[in-house]
Order: sequence, then structure tokens, then C-alpha cells
Amino acid sequence: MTEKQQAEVLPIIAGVDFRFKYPAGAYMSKCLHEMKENARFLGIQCPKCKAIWWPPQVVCSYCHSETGTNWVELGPRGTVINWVVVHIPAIDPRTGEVKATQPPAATIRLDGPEGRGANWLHFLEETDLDKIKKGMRVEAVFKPKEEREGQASDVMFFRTVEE
Amino acid sequence: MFYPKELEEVEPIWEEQPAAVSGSDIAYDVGRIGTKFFAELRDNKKILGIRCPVCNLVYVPPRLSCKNCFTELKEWVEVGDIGTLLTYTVVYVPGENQPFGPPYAIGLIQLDGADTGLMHVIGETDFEKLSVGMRLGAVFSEERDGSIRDIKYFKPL
Amino acid sequence: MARFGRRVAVVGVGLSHCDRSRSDVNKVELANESIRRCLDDAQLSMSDIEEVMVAEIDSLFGVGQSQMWYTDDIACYLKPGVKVETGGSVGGSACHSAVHHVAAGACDVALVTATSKGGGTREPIERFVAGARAQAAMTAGMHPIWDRWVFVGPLMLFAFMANDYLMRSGCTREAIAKCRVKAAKNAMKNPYGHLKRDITVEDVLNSPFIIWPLRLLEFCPISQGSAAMIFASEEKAKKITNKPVWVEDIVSAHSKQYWTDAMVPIDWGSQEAGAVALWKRNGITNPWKEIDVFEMYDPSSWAEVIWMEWMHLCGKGEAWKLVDRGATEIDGEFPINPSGGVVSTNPGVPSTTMRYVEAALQVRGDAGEHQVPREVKRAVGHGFGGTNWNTFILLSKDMP
Amino acid sequence: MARRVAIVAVAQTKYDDLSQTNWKYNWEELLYQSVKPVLEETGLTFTEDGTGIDASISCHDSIWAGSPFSAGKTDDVLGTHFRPGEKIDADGAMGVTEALCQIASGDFDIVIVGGVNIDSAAPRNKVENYCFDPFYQRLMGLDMTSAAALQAQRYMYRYGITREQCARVVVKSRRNAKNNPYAFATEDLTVEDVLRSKMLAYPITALEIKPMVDGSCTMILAEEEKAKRITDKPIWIKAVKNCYDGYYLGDRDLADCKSLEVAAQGAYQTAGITDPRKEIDVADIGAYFSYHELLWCEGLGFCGKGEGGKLLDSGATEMGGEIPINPSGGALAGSPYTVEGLARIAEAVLQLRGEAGARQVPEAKTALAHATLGACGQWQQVMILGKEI
Repeated sequence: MTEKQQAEVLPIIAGVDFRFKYPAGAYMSKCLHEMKENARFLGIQCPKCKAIWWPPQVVCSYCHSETGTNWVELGPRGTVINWVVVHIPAIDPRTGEVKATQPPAATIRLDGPEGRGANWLHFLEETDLDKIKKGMRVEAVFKPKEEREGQASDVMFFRTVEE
Repeated sequence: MFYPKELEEVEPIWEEQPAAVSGSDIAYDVGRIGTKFFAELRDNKKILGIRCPVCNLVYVPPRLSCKNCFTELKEWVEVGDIGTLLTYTVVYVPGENQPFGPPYAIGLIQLDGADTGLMHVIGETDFEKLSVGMRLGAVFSEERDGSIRDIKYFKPL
Repeated sequence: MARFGRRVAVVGVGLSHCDRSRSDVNKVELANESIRRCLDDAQLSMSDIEEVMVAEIDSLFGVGQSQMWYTDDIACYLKPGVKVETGGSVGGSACHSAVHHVAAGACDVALVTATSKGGGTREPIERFVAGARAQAAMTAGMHPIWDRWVFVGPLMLFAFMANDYLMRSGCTREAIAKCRVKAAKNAMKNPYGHLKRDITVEDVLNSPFIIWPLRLLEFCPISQGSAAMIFASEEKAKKITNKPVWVEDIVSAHSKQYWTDAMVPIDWGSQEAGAVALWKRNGITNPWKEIDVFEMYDPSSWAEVIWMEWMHLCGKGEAWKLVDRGATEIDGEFPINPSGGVVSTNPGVPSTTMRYVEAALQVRGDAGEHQVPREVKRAVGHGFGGTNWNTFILLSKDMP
Repeated sequence: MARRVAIVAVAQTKYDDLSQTNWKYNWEELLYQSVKPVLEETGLTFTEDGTGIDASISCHDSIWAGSPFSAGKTDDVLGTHFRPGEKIDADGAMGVTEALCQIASGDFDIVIVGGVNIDSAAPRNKVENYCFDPFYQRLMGLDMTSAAALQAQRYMYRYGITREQCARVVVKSRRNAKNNPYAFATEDLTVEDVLRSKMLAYPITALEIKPMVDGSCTMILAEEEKAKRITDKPIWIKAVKNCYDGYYLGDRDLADCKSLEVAAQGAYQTAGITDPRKEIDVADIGAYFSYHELLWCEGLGFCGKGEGGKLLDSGATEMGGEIPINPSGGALAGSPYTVEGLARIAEAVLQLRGEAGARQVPEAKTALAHATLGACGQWQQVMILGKEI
């Protein structure tokens, strides 16, 4: 057989379009319900090392103690620790939808008891980079109650507040 | 009840999402060996195998490396489009990437001149009449785009 | 005596050609390419391999239980094997598995294979939004309900990291750009490098933001490629090669599932925990003086600079000054990433294996043009992946 | 192996279908249900000074979890934060082998291995289709069930195994599972029930495949000295060997299970076993499909080639028989993917400890735990466990 040049063969399309059901679990479900119903942030604090887990989880990552039901209320205000601005189109892996732009994302230390943790990655309302500062005070802005669906996105963004 | 009561009794929240975008509509490069195999199938309705000179085996589908002796394979051979059924099944439930709606039969067909079986669909057949050892011949698709489905199915001879 | 029950050495390494697209091969053929080179390097045949460790991230690369498909092409037919998945550090975790198996006496010769062959495309490759897709695919590794909707892949993590460092250390952007230029210079000397561009500090500083404050040139490319390594027991190693590279120690340090804390980022604790364990266990009091080459998994130049501090290679806030004065150049006091690093070549799965391969080559003195101009007695390879999982290997010329 | 290693504690959740409760637990919460009991039983904690658990291995098939780096979800409950970790992306039984090697190498003394899966969260046949190569096999619409059907057909053709014999495996499994508090499928079945259930891919019916369940299994392994201190019932791993067969189904004669033969012979040799049927007291084997048990018995050398059906008919594999197989009920009574092989090892440990309750095989001293993965049993692992060193 001659080794003649073959016409191109395109890559084979053989995708599998599968969707999974991702459970939030008991701890996160409780916290999401609290956000949905009462617009309240319910974190959990490690009874031993006092680390605050947001979202709440079954054991403390640091000392492996059970967190039990040591709930603590966090927020709704917090302090901006760090922030970034996405300049590229981002694909939402939940839907495959391309988000051309999105507001600045920030890590926010929610108000609450002393202890490491209680940080949340969320969006800021403020889009002017010059106005975003470390230590800036912000407050969570919830969707109207009837639009809340028990998701982290029930909080639309954090709004700058003067104190 | 493993967890505290208030947690065990909370109404569970779950969300359905795609597993990962990269896996959902991906195209896979066939490589130069696959290109030769699929192009020959598409352009000339020929099925190629590749021979290991050390083990003296003809592999269909062709591959780069002999799994027994790790020899890099280069010797292309044309195999027949007629072969013997090694095993088969009839699939009754719907699934992903099925070439036909269920029920349909698939089997491993050892083509004349090959030492391995090729996985493919068995068409134009009464499921009751299928039997291991029967002879089957390839039916090629009218429109071929360079994939294993350029063979439409194998039919009993 | 060594840390392990039996001594283990690297006796062979192999890398494939790396490029944005390797459409001339399919995934398993790509794995085969580096394995052939690795077997050649060790002058072994397939039958000498007793076990094969597969590194792969199935959800990113389009085939589930991929060890099954690999089997025929990775010299694993009718042999035992292990398959690990630890994100980007997986190529290192697989090496650790090989070291454990050899040291335990489960086998004498173990092969590690790591391959990345992301999805091809029917569109012209330059029109394909590969970057956004890759980030989205990795974002899928974040918590589906809590994190996926807000996260933009590891890119976002490194952007947070950069902003934090800018605020904290008073570093200049030029210093970080210099780190990127250093990587580019080294990659040009490396035949297995992917991005080989002669870039300047100005090029880096003028490149567009992808996620502010991270610029395009400060982040790694998407590559396709593979890497392989062979580990052997002392007895076998001495027979196979006259230049065995001894595994003095391996360390892994993983981290919790949510990344928010890491992005604060007060918390590069697993880099710190892993490195400190490595230094302490091996009596290294001053790594800057006692390690000759460091191959770090640097998806971004920022990571390289920041992690230098967290790995106790220098004091807090000092790394950028060291980089600025060229201390980490190939001929500097403490060469980091003479291979060009991940920021020049990032196939993902094999990236950590490539770090380990480079460390081994440097110890052997076989790195060619990118060999550091000094005697290399001890080298460290580092891997990073998943939700901040880290692996380290300490290789040495002298038998431990 | 350079050091002796024992399993010092095992725990499993009750295997159940979480979709019935709208998935009330997530991965870590499900896994923690088996992590907590082993920590409590041994009194061990996660430490860095060598007094407790040194390292963790998470077994988690990322395909079934539906995301990359999926093992991260188990990091917290397995105590991996800032500590050594390894993630096995295959059956949990491979994770136990990995832990064994980590300890035997001298790197660690005590290692925890955990595996978890929520099968019911994933569309099974789609996930399985994704496991086939995208060029030749995936586009034929294969899943593990239709691949298994090809193997079953070939096996029946070559050796005259009957569908009734295959169905009887399911009946036996469910009967044994009645005595297993962790099992899911325990209802009484007849051979007719099995054969008359919905045909999925001829000759495999809906009752001949493993049911869809969720759960987790965790165990702790330790080196000799520490094992003896931790428990008075350490179960020693005498040998383990795994093996891969070739990938393409058409390359193999599916009526054989070559990789299992290699794995079994390797394990027997290390453990000094010459007559497995006599020397092994109980075997828990990974049978995802009814015919698996018959074919695997041949590969394991419990009978000659083609005699799997006869072995079953003779009653030798029943409880009280010469070599009781799957007293737990095995996967056909319900084990999630990934956890499958771990659950087999857990059952072997319980049998050897004499803690298997109503399904206890009297005076079991040597047990075999088998695991398999991949289409038509491409990957096979055989582990021999013993009560005495």
C-alpha cells in the first residue's frame, strides 16, 4: 500500500452530554434555607479551635473536630480583603453560557465572632476599580424573597456602605 | 440518624448541572493512524488493519503500538469486509451515542484477515437468527465523513 | 539509612514534543511517545517494566476510566497498575506511588505515565475559545453549588494571589515580569518547551489583563504533551544506569475543599507544610544554600515569586527582590525552573512529572543547553493541583 | 513486602438509594458516616508526630462524581488538610493496595483509606459510555451492561453456561444479603423472577446487574507493631496483586479472564497458596453482573475453565459450602462504584474477625477479596487476608 497523502480526517465528535445531581448536603442545605427564608447567614464554628466555616461543614478542616450544631450568625456586613476583575469571557459551567462581563469579585470577611475563616468569594456592586479598597465595608444585597431559590446567588452582590 | 436531628430533618437542596463543559461536546483528534484508517474507509470503502511483524497479528482497529511486544506498528494491510461473528448482544434500552434506536444488535466481528474482533452494529437481521460463528458483511453508509459509522452496519450473509 | 525501607532511584525519563495541538496523535499514542523515549533513555524494554502508574484527570480530558484505554499503549498489558487523580499535581502523585511501590518491595521497576490531550476542535485552533473552556472545565472542579457560579478557574485564584502580594509586599510589577522573561529565556533552551518566545519585560507589562491584576503573559499556555519516568530499586538501578538519581524524600500536603480561604489569601499552608516537612526531615536548614536547582509548578509568574516565600526559600516580602536582581536565573544563586517552568509549557497532567523529570536531568547533568552551570547535587521538584494540593520530591546525586 | 501490614478497623454505611431522600447527604457527609466509626474504634486522631494517622487516601472515581479534582470533597473528613494525601481514581480496592505500599515502604505507619460514591446522582449508562474510547467503541453506544452482555454471550456460547445458572447467582446473592445489615437488595427472588425482569441487553436482565446504591466505606491500615497495639484483632494482608487486560474488547476472547488469572496466581504465590479452593475459607468477589461470579470463580482457580456453572450447581459456593462466595451478597446486593472493592475487603475483614453476625463463615482463617473495574473485567485485583501473620 502506498503512503500517499490522506485527506484530512476531522476530529471525531463523541461527546457525552450528562448532567449530574449535586447534593448540597445537610449542613449546606440548612444554611441555604436560612438565606432563602430569613436572609441570614448561618455559619458554623469549630467548638475546639474556633475556626468559622462558611459554608458550614461537618468537620473542622484544621483540627478535625465535629462542628455539631455550633451555629453562629455571620454578616450581613463584611470587610473586603481582596478583589479581582475578570476581563475574559467566562463560561458558566452550570449552564455552558458565556458571560461576556461580570462585576468585580472579592473575598469578603463576614462580620461575626473572632476566628479564622468566615470568608466568602462573591461579587461587588462597585465596578470602579479606583474606589475598591482593602478594608472597605460592604453589605450583602439579597434578591427579593420570592426570587430566592436557596442558592449562593440569592445574594446578588455586596454593596459598599459607609460606617 | 447519624447527624443531629435538625440536620437530618432539613429539606435537602440539590442542583442538576452538567458534569463538566469540557466533556460535553468535545471533538477528539484521531491522530495519523486513525486518519489513514478513517480516510481509507471514507474514500475507498476499505477496511485497514495493521500488522505486528513480531507477534504476527493483524489488529483491527489499527494502533500505534503492539500491546504484547511494544513494537511500533507500521505495516498496513487491507482486511476483508466480510467476517465471522464472535459474540453479540441485543440492546433494548436507550443510551448515549447509540447508532440506532433500541432495540439494535451489536457484535464483535472478526474480519477475514484480521486477528481481532471489530465492534459494530448488526443490521438487516432478525434477532432470533443471530448466532455466534455466523458470517457477516459490511454495508457502507452512503454519506461518509470519516468515522467508524462510515460502515453503516454488518449484515448476515 | 534512607527514609524508605529500600532505596529508590530515577533511572529513566522521557518527554514528548509539546505543542498547543498535537493532532498528529490521539491521546494514547501521545502517552506512548514519551514512554518510548523513556524506555530508550533507560535502555529498557517493555518487559522490564513491572508496574505502571497512570496519572490522569478524566473529567477534563474526555474519557472516563482512562487507565483502561491507556493500557495497551503504556506497557501495562497483563501488568499491575495504579491510577491517581490529584489535579495538576497528579503527575507527581503518580511518581510518589511508584516510589512507594518500589520501596515497599511490591516491584523493582515502575513506570509513571502522564498525558494531556484535551479535546480537539473542528474549528481552526486560533478561533477556538480554548482558554475560557479550560478555565470553565477546571471551575467544574469547584463546589458545584457554592463555588462554580462565581469562580473563573485557577486563573481567578492567581489573580487574587497577585493582588494580595501587590498590597502586601510592595513589589514592583517589573520584578514579576522579569520572572516571566527568565522563564521564556529558559524555555528557548529547552527542546521540550512549548512557548518559546523571545519576550521582554515591556511585552509582559503591555500584555492585556485577563483577570486584573493578572496579565496574559503572566499566565501559562494550554499545551498538549506527555511525560514518563522510570523508578527502580537500588539493586536494579545500579544495573540499569551508571547515573542513577536517588530519591531522597517525597512529601505531599493537601488541603481542604473550599478555596475561598486560599484566596484571601492568608493560606498557602499546604505549600508551607509540604516544604517545611521536606526541609526538616532531611536536615536542610537553609534550602537557599543547600538545594542546587528548584523546579516549581508555576502556573503564573506570580505563583513562583509568592510560593518562594511560603516554601521558606527566603523571608516574607523578599522573593520579588531576589527575582529582581536575577538570583533565580539559570546562572543565579538559586536557579528556579531552568526548564522554563509551567508558565512556558502547561499540559496540566504531565506538568508535575515534567518538573520531576527536569530535576532528575539536572542532577544527572543531562539537561543540555538548560543545564545550570554548577554542580547539582540536590534538586527539588514541586507539583501543584486540585484544591491546593502539593507534592515535592527531593532528588540527589549521592545515595542517601 | 518490606513490612507487614494489617487492617485494624473497617466501617461501612448501610448502602442505600439516596435519591429516595432527595440526596440528603453530600459526599463528605456520606463518607464521614464511615470515617467516624473507625476513628472511634481505634481511638486514633490525625497527627504529625507519628502517634496517630499519618496519611490519608481518598478513593473517588471522578467520572462518577461529575467533576475534576472530585476527591477534594473528601479532604476535610479524611483529615487531609495540610497533610499527606493521595487520591486514587479507580476502585477503592486499589486504594487499599496503595495504603499497603505506603506503609510497607516505611514512609507511613498508619494510613486511612476512604471511598464514597453517590451512584444515584449520575446517569449510569451515560457515564459508562464515556468510559469507552471515542473512536471505535463509544459510537456503538456501549455501556458497561452491553459490554458485559457481549462477554456473557461469549461465555455461554463457549462453555454451555445457561441463563438459569446466571440467574441463580442473583438468587444466592440476595439470600446471603438478608443476613448483611449493610446490604440494599435483600428481597426473595426466584430464578424466574430474574429471567423475566426487563431485558437490558440480551442475555442480561435488570435484576442481573448491580442495583444503583450510594454509600461509603473506610478502613485504617497499620504496620505490625502499631497494629497489634491498636487492636487485638488485626487482619493481615498476606498478598495482593492486580492486573490489566488489553483494552479493545475485540482483542480478547471474552470467555477468558486472563488478567484475573495472572492476578490470582501472583497473589497465591506470594501468600503460599497452592490449592485455593481448599486453603481459602471465604471469598467476597466483585460481581457487577450475574455471570461475573461464575467466570471469576474460574479465573480465581476455584474450578476449571468452563466449570463456573457446575461449581455453583454443586453448592460449594453456598453458605456452608466448601468455599462460600459472597456471604455479604456482593455487589449484586448493592455496593456503589468505587466503594465496590472496598466493601469486599471490609467483608473479608469482618469474616476473619468473626464479626459477620448471621452470615459468619465458621472458623474463617484465610479470606479472599476480589475487585474488578472496566469493561468485561479489564482490571482485576486479588487480595488475600489472614487472621494470623
